[in-house]
This record gives sequence, structure tokens and C-alpha cells, in this order.
Amino acid sequence: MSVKDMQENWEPKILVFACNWCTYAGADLAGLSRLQYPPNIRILRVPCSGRVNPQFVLRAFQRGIDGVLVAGCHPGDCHYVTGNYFTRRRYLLMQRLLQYVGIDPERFQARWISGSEGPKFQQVVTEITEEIKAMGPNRKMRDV
Amino acid sequence: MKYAYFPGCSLSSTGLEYDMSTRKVAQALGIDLWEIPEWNCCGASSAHLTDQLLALALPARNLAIAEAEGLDVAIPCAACYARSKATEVEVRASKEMEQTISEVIERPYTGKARARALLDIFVKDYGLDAIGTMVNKPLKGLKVVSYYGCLLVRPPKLGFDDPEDPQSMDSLIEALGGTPLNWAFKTECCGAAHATAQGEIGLSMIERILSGAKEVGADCIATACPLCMNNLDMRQNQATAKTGEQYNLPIFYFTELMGLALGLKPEELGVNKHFVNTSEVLNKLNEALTRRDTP
Amino acid sequence: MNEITNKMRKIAGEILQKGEASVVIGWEKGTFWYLSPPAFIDKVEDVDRLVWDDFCHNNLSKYLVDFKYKEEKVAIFVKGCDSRAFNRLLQDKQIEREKVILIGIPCPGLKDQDQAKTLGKEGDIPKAEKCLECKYPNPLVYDYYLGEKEELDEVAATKEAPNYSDVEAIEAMSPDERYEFWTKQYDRCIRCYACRNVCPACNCRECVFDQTCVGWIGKANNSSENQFFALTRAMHVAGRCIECGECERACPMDIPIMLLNKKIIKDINELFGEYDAGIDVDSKLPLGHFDKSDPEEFM
Amino acid sequence: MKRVGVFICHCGTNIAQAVDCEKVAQNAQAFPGVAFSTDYKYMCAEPGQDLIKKAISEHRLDRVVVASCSPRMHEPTFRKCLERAGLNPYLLEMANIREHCAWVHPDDKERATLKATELVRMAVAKVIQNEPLDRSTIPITKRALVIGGGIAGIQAALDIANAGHLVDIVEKEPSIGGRMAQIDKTFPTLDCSACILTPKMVEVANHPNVRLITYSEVEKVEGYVGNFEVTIRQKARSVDLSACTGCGLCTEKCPTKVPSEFEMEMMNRKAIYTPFPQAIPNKPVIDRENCRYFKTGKCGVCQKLCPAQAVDFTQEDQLVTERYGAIVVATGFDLFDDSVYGEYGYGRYKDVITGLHFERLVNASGPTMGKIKRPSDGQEPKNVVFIKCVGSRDEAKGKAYCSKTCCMYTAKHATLVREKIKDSNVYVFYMDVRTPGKGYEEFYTRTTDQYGAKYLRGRVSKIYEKGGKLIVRGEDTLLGRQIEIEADMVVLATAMVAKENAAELAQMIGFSYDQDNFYTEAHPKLAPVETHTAGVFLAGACQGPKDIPDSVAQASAAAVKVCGLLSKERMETEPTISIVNEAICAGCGMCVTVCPYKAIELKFIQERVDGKVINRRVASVNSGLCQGCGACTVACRSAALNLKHFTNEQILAEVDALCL
Amino acid sequence: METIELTSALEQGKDTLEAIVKESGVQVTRCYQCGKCTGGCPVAFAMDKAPREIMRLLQLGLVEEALRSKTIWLCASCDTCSTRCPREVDIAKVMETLRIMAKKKGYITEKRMDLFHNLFLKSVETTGRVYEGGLVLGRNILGMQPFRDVHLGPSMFLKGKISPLPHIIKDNGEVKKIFANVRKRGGNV
Repeated sequence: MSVKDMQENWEPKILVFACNWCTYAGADLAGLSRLQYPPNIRILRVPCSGRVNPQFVLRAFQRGIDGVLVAGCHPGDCHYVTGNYFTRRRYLLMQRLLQYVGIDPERFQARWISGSEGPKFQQVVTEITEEIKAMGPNRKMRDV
Repeated sequence: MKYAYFPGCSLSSTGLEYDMSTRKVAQALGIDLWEIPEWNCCGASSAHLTDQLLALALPARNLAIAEAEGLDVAIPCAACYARSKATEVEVRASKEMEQTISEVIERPYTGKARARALLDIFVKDYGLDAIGTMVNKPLKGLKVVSYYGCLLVRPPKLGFDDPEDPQSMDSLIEALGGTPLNWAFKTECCGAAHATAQGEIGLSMIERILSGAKEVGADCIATACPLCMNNLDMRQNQATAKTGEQYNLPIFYFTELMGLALGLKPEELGVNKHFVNTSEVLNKLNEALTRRDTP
Repeated sequence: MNEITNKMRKIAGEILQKGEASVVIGWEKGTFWYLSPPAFIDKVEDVDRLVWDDFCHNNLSKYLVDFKYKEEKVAIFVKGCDSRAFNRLLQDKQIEREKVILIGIPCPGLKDQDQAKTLGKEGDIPKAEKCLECKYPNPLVYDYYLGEKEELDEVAATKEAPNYSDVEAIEAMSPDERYEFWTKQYDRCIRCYACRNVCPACNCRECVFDQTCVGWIGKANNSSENQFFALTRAMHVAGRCIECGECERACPMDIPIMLLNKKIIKDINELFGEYDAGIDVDSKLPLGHFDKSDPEEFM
Repeated sequence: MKRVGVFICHCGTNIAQAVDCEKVAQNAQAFPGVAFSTDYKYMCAEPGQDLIKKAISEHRLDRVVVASCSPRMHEPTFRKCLERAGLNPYLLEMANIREHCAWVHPDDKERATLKATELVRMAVAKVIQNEPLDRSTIPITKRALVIGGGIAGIQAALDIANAGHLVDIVEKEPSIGGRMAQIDKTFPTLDCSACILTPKMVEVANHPNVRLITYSEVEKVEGYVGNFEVTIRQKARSVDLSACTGCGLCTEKCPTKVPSEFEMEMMNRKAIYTPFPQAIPNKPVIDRENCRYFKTGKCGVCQKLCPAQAVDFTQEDQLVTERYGAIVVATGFDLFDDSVYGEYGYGRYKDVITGLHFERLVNASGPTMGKIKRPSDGQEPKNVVFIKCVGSRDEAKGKAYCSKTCCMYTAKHATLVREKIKDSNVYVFYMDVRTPGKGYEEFYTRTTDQYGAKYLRGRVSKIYEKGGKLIVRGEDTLLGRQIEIEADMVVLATAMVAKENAAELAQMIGFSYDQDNFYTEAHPKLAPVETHTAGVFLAGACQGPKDIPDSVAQASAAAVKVCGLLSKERMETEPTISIVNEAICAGCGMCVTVCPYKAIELKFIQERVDGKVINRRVASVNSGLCQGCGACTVACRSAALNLKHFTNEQILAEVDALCL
Repeated sequence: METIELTSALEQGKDTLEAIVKESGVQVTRCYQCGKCTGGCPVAFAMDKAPREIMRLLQLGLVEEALRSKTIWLCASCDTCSTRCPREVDIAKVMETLRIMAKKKGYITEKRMDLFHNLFLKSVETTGRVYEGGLVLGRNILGMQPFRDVHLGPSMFLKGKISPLPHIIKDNGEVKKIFANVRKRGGNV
């Protein structure tokens, strides 16, 4: 296979940290509603977006992930009352820091997706997949 | 205290006495007014109905000149204030707007120079207590209704007082020794340019305000807007002719009342230039003072 | 400076004499004239070792952590940055206020050690980079004070807006340029952890990077692992960094660590409102609380 | 080496038509730790579960991965299955290959199969790290607390008490009764409010299982479901309740007059007073802020005259701490401050009043003995204007929400005016008339048809005074014309808003509230009386605007939830909670500040260091309070805190497995 | 009474409506037709359509009808409506936008108001300021009301309130440039 072929056949792999109560349920709803999206995302279930340690994100990049999405309940709707407010602060900083060291902003994103937002889940992961596909494989921070 | 001074077009013609009294009062209080050299019309009340960018750009030039001088701008005319304030707020809200405006007027303006209503400057910056100590001919017994009109308080994000029941002019009248009366038409529209362009409509709006003031027993109306002054003073005759009601309500710029209370002569303030006779009010004030002087 | 050195020795002597503290932490002359490492004085006769000069770089507050479980009191000299570190440690509950005697020293800004080495004693040695933009050269908290009160006021009046031009220069690069820049830096890292060891914001009992069982980080000394370390540490000291610059000074490989810390400080200020770590002991850590009206970019 | 069993479900054709299940099962064989792998048509059905059980014993499996539908659907099913097979239920992981795979990727079997394989690989990597976890149980304190003694609190307390449980009511005011006591009549039946409320007040006061703690406030809440520890401040009443006979002599002789809050300040009360005649307890309280004795040290008339010697100026606030198994919050509502409407002149014009003023004006025991007189001059108003949605449905100056009750009480007020003043005219400015309640629409129809109230569709723009009349100006939007009405009195249908200190109480107990400070229910449809905090329930208008029947219904519902809880001896808790590695913990307390449940506190442990015993500060998780969100695990830099079942090791293993 | 064929009206008015929403920054759908704007409008008595009705027309896509109304020309820009609107709809801004758009389309239902504004701006452009004497004169002659307010003229003159000649600011090149720059950016002056 030539390099060109490899690039053409390349499919990005995207990790989605989804909180159990909102985004995971939103993804379930997308399924129940048979809303199609590209098969590039892998959901990792956590109780709350506030459980997502920035080190998990860094580790994923080290291991060669092409993109990471952290998703949780909308502010004010957190099952654990305040978890996502901390998520918001933490990842506002983290996002800027990652960009600062050269990670493209498309590769790390955060979104609020509620349990009733199946269509939004579909739309968000479709967009992210397309953005990352357009950029090609991530080679930054990769532990080769 | 020093401010850039933007008199605006009306104050050099129909609102001459507003300009005269403003300068005299500022002088008496020791406020330094630096007239913006070669200021231009702010565009009120036509530009914003014709083109939004023009409406923002015209006042911007004056503000930019003041900014270069490092001064905030004192604006007596309510309409000029509202238009200038709108520009200041928009420019401060967005960098993009700042750039557009600066390009159009070909001068830098960042929103640093603030548009300030003269009334607000007297009440907030100078302070009512300080004004009170300067009063030597208190407006004793003078029943005044404060007429703010539209543009000092609306829209709320530009105005400096409560849009429904503003108090600054009332408290100023009180500090001058007068009696501010509560009334329902503080912020009712006088018809603005309608009186000029749409006589009938304008007149009905004027009547409503005049009878409202009469209803609460006012001796006179205080205003901060040359257009309101024009409508209420110059056209009071026409209103009388239409309704048959004798209003006899002198209209004063609040600066004229300030000047009188500070002991300045009516002529210096331009009080003699009114259409509605002011002598009754002036006599009343003198009488009250004489009564006080002879125990 | 001599005057302050004298005062230091005098007060240290008194404190030890009276038994107010069992040890006084200060600086002494090191192997070279441009080094003034920390000194731990526990005998009155040793107080003359203490010095105050252009090279008293070490942030002494960090050493208080070593005395956490000792019963006796410790006296310590603090510059502006040492005092901010002290406040931070207090906030992190790593020390107790009443167990420490703080002796404040107004700091005129220290000199660059590396330059000193090359320029020699007689050379015109420039200020250390970390001291150029110092907002708080004077101690914010102290029990004794070895300067004039006026100096404090003067300094308070000349506080300037922080200069982020170095951070902005990197922000202005393209993502690939930025990545290249940082990779070049962290390729050099030997993971000696000197930055961590000297940092008063790094006050964990056991650092995650020492926890091999969990596998937070691999043993390999490569760019990827080094960046994982750098970014994780930057996040861990977010809101805690008091800008003493010790990490960068301690780094044997000259990695511009403060460029990461300053970026976070800049972002915290922009995102969550003005915050300087270690100024107000009652303030909450930027990542330890939230505001419902924080910027909303994740819709 | 762990022995993982992998079970791929076809879900009929739901999964199988988009994912090659057989292939996934084959692929899984190769994953480290997998000892057995198979696929089957319906894993959740009886035969499927049997298959799992059989495989567990035959292949000595100690971990199970089921790849099927969402764990939100069948995790409990398969956990039970493991339990029946003798395995700890927490040794299960699920890979969601239906909702997250087959159903969303129906047209690309190859890549869907690849994705399913990877999801299984992640689950296998995680399950290898799973530990057996045990659910623990905690005892339950058999007493409930009701905060607020209005109609909702009274109803909840009565229902709990009648079920045989002990219950305390804490009421801030000197008497129970709440807002309903102020109201004159109730819609749509026009029953006298006091006539139906007072018997309930008496019943609850006399109930052997109920204790009233009036003139008191909750000051601190600690603990967790089944074991709340509540500190209550009993404010100094200055009257010994056990000695006082309620004869009323003190009130009669007290020389100090104060505007009565109960009468909306349209009448005076004394400094020593009972808020209203039917108050319970019907014993006075001294308002120390206004009492002459407390202000000047002189007077003391009440004390001198009291035949029972019950007046005690030396009383002080008392703090009592009680334990409760459950809490019902029924703190009610406040009224919106209408003075923000400068254009309506509330506060400037005496005859512009609120609906609650009107309730007192029309009440037979109110300041006018039930004769409607306008406040300015005591004249009977002939033209009365009602304005609805004042403060409600108003994003600019008020609240965005509908206050729900105003349409009906305004109809009631209109009816009462027309009934009491025969030659009156009643105008009601409205935007919509909302009458969704039994008999409500009929009542409204009567108001217009039978009582002749004129309904005008439009929001009033301005009210001003002219010639002793209030001129009300608005638009009749159905005509498209400006209208003016010369009114003698204007009644504003004021919005219901959350209590001033609502947020404070919610933070104290630890549950959430919305942007308007109304308390948030756990689920708007399916858990409308629960909060997100176990053991804390909501009743009445503290949750959102409600009328009396809604409040009473919700109170009874909350009571049932409380009874359900109190009827158990012990309760089970989820084991997926945080744990502290004390050896690592530096005791910085970051975890304490981020925990939304106040489940972590710092404690001291003793340790030997260099031969000396020292006290070292470390974090400690209260397993009853921790809900397992994991916020603390990220706040802890040194990872001294970890979340069971979602440990750092587990998540890292999943990340690694995905990226292989 | 004419029946409105709503389906096609909505379709036809779509683009103009979008332009109005974009220009004014006001989401017309937010209006819930309570009428508080109209109730307080000081000029409503003279209007052919209440301000609320203008908003309704826009909601239904009947943009043409709104653009041809007298109301948009009679609005005195006093902002009472916007200030009182419970949903914070800036109705005055909508009126402003409609008027600018009507002018572009050549629908000038109130010629005298339009004339006034034209003369006003002409004066600003040529002299830098408004020459009120000229404004009154020009309006009368061009507006076919030659004798309106003439009785006021002499006394104004005597009181020094109208000068016989316009005041022209020295730097007027700058003001002219502002007009030119606005036109360059597609301004509607």
C-alpha cells in the first residue's frame, strides 16, 4: 500500500468521554432514534464530566488518538449538582494550554449534550469527525 | 473639574439661552468647559433614521477630538447626549465597531472619552450638597415639575436615571431650594420633530404635557432639552389656540433655574428670550426672598 | 544590603537565644560568589553565616514543608515571592501560621546567576529575568520586618500591569510552530524533577509521577512523556504558581517552564477574573471553585 | 491471570444486521485475559442468562463482559445474573454495541464490526481491573423534619404522622399557617380559606406524633439520608410558652404599635402580639426590634400585667440539634417587588395595591372588616382595574415564568368586587387567561358572564393620577386601540417568587435550585417531589408557583416518599464511591471544597514518624453522603482519592485499549 | 375585509424579513403581542397601525404592509415601547430599520417627515452643522406649506435665535468625508 493509499483509507479515531446522566443518555437516544453518524467515535462512560482528569486526555494523545471530546450535562443540569461547572473551568484552561503547546483546537473539544439531545449528539460527533478527517492523523504528543 | 463641551446646533440658535446659562452656571461653580473646536452636528434627530453607520459616526468625531484632549464630554442637549452616548457604548462594546468608526471619521476613537449629560455631571460629579452650598437665592416656594423627556433616560442602557420615574432633576431643584412636584409626564414624549413636520400630531403631544403640569399645580416646567423647550415654550400659544386653555406655564432650562438660584441675573442666563412670559415666576421668587430678608 | 545582613544576623540570634524558634532558615554564601543557597541555622554561634545579597534566589518557604510534623517553631526569612509561597502553603494546609516566625525582607530584585558567572564579579550583572516583572517584591505577610515601611508603599504604588509579551509571542505562532517550539524544549528534559522539588506549589506528599503502580507516566525519557509531565505539572500548579521562577532557575536544561505557568496565569485572569496566587489567604483557588457565569464556550 | 468471559448479543436482528457478532466474538478471543467468548441471539432472555451462568462455571470465569444494549437498560439484569452465578455483580462490564453502534451505523457493517470489537476490547481492559464491591447498609433515624408550616408543610406532616411516624415542623414565623392564612377565599369554590385551614392547623398541633417548633429556623444540616443532623435556632420568643395561657392581656395593654405584616401593613399590631387571631400556638411573641423595653429599658407593662408571669425578657436564642431520617422542604414563596414598575407607580400611588393586599381588604377579619375600601381615603371604589402578569412573564423587569395562580385569583377578586359593590365596574387586563384546573374554566366563565367583569387583552403601559383618579392606559389588542380607564383602585396580580433566602437553605442542605431560586426536582416528570439529594423532598411553592390543591397534592406525595423511607430499618448504599489512600493524602482539602455533597472532611490520623507519634491531617469520605461523582479524584493532584468502579487505573486501561 | 393568504405571504416576505432581523438585531418572534408598547406610545393615536400590529405583520411575513404603513414614519423614536417591553424587544429599532428600508424601496408614505430628515442631513453635510433657519425655510417651500410657522420667524430672529446665515465649520472637509466614507461602505445617505 502506498503512502497515498494509506492516507486515503485512513479513518480518525476519536475518544468521547461521556457523562452517564446526560451525554451517554443523549447518545443512547441518538441510537433509539436511529440517527446516523460516522463510526469513528468511541464512547468512554464516566459518572460525570467532572471525573475526567486532564491526564486521561493527555494519555489518549500520547497513545495516538486523533481527537478527544469531553461532554457532559449543561451547566445547571448536572446530576451531581456542580460537577460540570468544575469541568468548564478546568477545560477552558486545558483547551488553551493544549493549543499553546501546538495541539490544533479541533483535536480537543468540550460540549454540553443533554439526555434529550440525541440530534445534537449526532451533529456534534459528525462535525468533529469531519473536522479531524480533514486534518489528517494526529502526530503530536504521540509516544511512538 | 474640566470637561470637553459640546453645545450642539440647537444651542447656537433656538436654544441660545441653554448655552448662555450653561456657560454662566459652570463658571459660577468653577467647572471648566472646553468647547470642542469646530465641533459638528451629532446627527440627531435625523441620521439614525436614515443610516445607522452615519448616526454613529457623526458624534464620534466630536468624541474623538475630546478623547485626544483626554476629556469626557459634557452635553447639555438630551438628544445630542443620547446619540453621542450610543456611539460611545457601541464603540466600547466591540473592537470591530471601534475600527469601523475610526476608519469612517478618519480619527482614532476608542470609547475612552465618555459622553456625559450635563445634568448628570452636576448631580453626580459636582454633587447636590456642593451645589446647595453655592445657592444664595433659593427658589423658595417655586413649584417645579421636572420634565426629562425621552432621551436622558431612554433607552435604559444609555440613560443615567430611572426611565420611568427619574429623580436627578427633582433632587437638583430641591437642592436649589425649590419644590419639585411629582407628576406623571416626566418622561412622556413631547413629539420631538413632529411639531415641526407634523403640526397637529405634535400639538396634541404638547397639550398632554402642559395640562399634566397644570393639573399638579406647577409654577413652571424645568427641562434639559432644547427641542422640548421649543415645543413647550414656543408652541404654547398654538396649544392654547387649539384647546382654549390658558396654560401660562413658563418653561426653564434647568440651568437657568440653577443660575437664578446662584444669584445670576435673568438676562445673563437668557431668560428674557423665552416666548412664555417669565416675569410672574421671577417676581414670585423675588417676593419670597424679600419676605425672608425682612424678618 | 550589608545593613540587612546585619539585621538578619541580629534578629536570628535573638530568636534562637530566646528559644522562640529552634531553627532559622535563611541564605548563606555558597561555593561560588554568585550562589547563596539556603542555610538552616540552629545555633546562635552560626548566625554569622547568614547573608542577604543579590543571589538569595531560593524560595525558602518550600522548606517549611519539611518541618510540617515537627513540634518546634521555625523562623524564616521571606522576600515577596517567599511570602506568597508561604500564603499558598497555608492555603494548602501544609503549614500552620502559628508555628512559623516570618521575617520580611524588601527585595530590590535579584541578579542573574548565569550572567554573573560569565560577566564576573566586576561586571554589570543584569537583574534575573524572573525579577523584572515582579509585582510583589515586598513580603505580604511577616512578623518582623527588616526594611523601611516607606519602601513597601512605594512599591505598592509602582505595581504595573503584567507583561505577557513572551506568552503572546508564542500564541501568535501557528499550531505547528508552537508544537515545534515546545518539542525542542522538552526534548531536552531529563526528568530530574528539580523544577518540582524546588516549587512551593508542588507540595504533594507523593507526586503522581512517583506513583509507578498506577502508570500515570512511562519511564521512557522521550518527548511525549516529557510533555505529559510538563502539561500535567502546569495544570497541577494552575492557580498555585506564585511566579517565583524557581522552577526555571533550577532547571539544568534551561527549559522555559515559566512560559507555561505564565500562560495559565494569563488565561485564569482573562477567564475567571483577576487572580494572583498567594496574595489573599481567604481567596479560593481558581480551579477549586466556580462561578455560574463563567465563560460558556462549550455549548 | 484474570479469566474474562465475553458475551456478544445479537438482540434479535437489532445488532446482528449491522454488526457481525460472530466475528466480534472471535476477535475477542485474542484479547488479553479473555478465557471464553461467544455470541447469542438474546443475551438478556432466560436462555441467554443461563448461557452466561453455565459459561461462568464451566470456564471458571471471574469477570464478564456483555456486549449488547445500553447499560442504562440492562446493567441491573446482567448484574443479577452474575450474582446468581456466584460472582460479585460489580465484576461485570457492558459494551454498548446497539445504541452506540448497530443502530447508528446500519450501512457499514465492516466498520461497525470494527467499532464493536474495539468497544469490547475497552470493556475487557476495564473489567480486568474491576474489584468486587459490596453494598453496605445504614440505619435510618425514624423521625422526619418538615421545614415550613404553611399548608404544604402541615399536610406533609399530617400524612407522615398519620402513617405512624414522628415528625417535627420548623416554622420561621410565630405561628403556623403560612400564606393560606392571609388569603380570604379559595377558588374555584369560594370556600373561606381560614375555615378550611384552621381545622388542619389544630389537627397538626394536637397530633401526638407531631412536634411544632415555631419561631425557629434551620441553621445547619449535616449528615445524609437516614441520618440528617439538623441544628435548629429557636429564636427568643420572650414569652414562656408553657406558662402563657394566651389570655391576650399583654397584647391589649402594650403601648407600642407596629404595622402588621400579616395585614400587609394596612393595620397595626402591638410589639407583643400574635400574628392573627387563629394563630397556633395562640400565644404571643415580643418583637424585640420594636419593643419599648428592649429599645429603652423602660416600660415592661406586659411583664407587670401578665397573670401567668410568662413574659421573660431574659430569654435567649437556643440552638438544638436533632436527628432526622428524611426532610421535607416546604418553605413557600414570596411576592415580587412591584415597585420596580415605575410606570405603575406601586409605592407612589396608595391605591395601587397587590393581590395579597386585596385579600386582606376583602377579608372579614381584615383591616376594613371585609368592606372593600381603597387605602388612600377609605372610599368604596367603583371602578376597579386588575392587571395580571405583574412580574410574571416579563423577562425585562420580572420573571420569565408564569406564576400559575394569578389568572384564577384575579377572577376570584373580580367576582368578589362585583359581589360586594353592586354598582361597580371591574376591568381585568390580561395577556392570556390560563385556567387548567378542575372547575377553573367554569369559574372564569362565571366571572365574565355572570359577574360582568370586563376582560381586556393587553398589558397596561402606564398608570398616572389625574383629578383624584388613577388613569390606566393600555392597548386593547383585540381592537388594536389605545384605551384609558379612570380607576378608583388598581390591583396588581403580583408574581410569586422564591423565598428571599431560598438559595441559602438549598446550599445548607445541599440540593439544587434553578435560575429563579426555585428548588429543582430530581426529574420534572418522574421524580417531581424528590431532589437530587437522597432523603430530601419538596412540597409546595418552594419548587415553583403553585396553588393550594397542587401544593397539598405534592405535600402528600412527599409524605409518601418519606414514609417509604422511614418504614425501612436500614437502607442500602451504592458502593461506587470515592476512597482515600491515606498514605498519599497530603491533607490539602481541595477535595473538600469541590465535593457537592459535603461528603469529605479532613480528619487527623496518628502516625509514627522518626520514632515520634504525630497527628496527620487526611481526607475522609463519608460513605453515606458520597454519591460517586468523582469530582474529588480530579481535584486531588496526587491521586490520593480514587473512585471505585471508575478508578484511574480502569479509565487509563480503557484509553490504552482503545488506542491499541 | 380582505383574506390574507398566509402560506404564500410568509414565503414572499421571507427575505425582507431576514434582512430586517439582521439589520435591526431584533428577533421579531420574541414579541408576544401584549400591547404594552402601543399602550404607552405617545404617537399611537395618529398611526394607521399600532406598533404592536407592525410587529405582528412582521411575524406573519406581511412585510410589505409594514413597510407601506404611516406608522414607521410617525414613530418619534422616543423609545418608550422598547423601554417597557417585557420581552426586551427593541421595537423602536425595528421602526428605524423599517423606515430605512422603506426609503430604499421608495415607499415614502409621510413625505413631509422624509423631507425634514433629508434637509437636515443636507445641512449637516454642507455646513457641518444644522442651520435651523434654513431648515424651516426649506421645509416650508419644498413641503408646499409656505406659511407654516411663519409667525414664529420674526420673533425668533429678534431673540437672536435664528441667524440669517448658516454657520459653517472650518474643518467641514472632515464631515463631508464622513458622509463620503459612509456612502463608500454602502451607506444609505
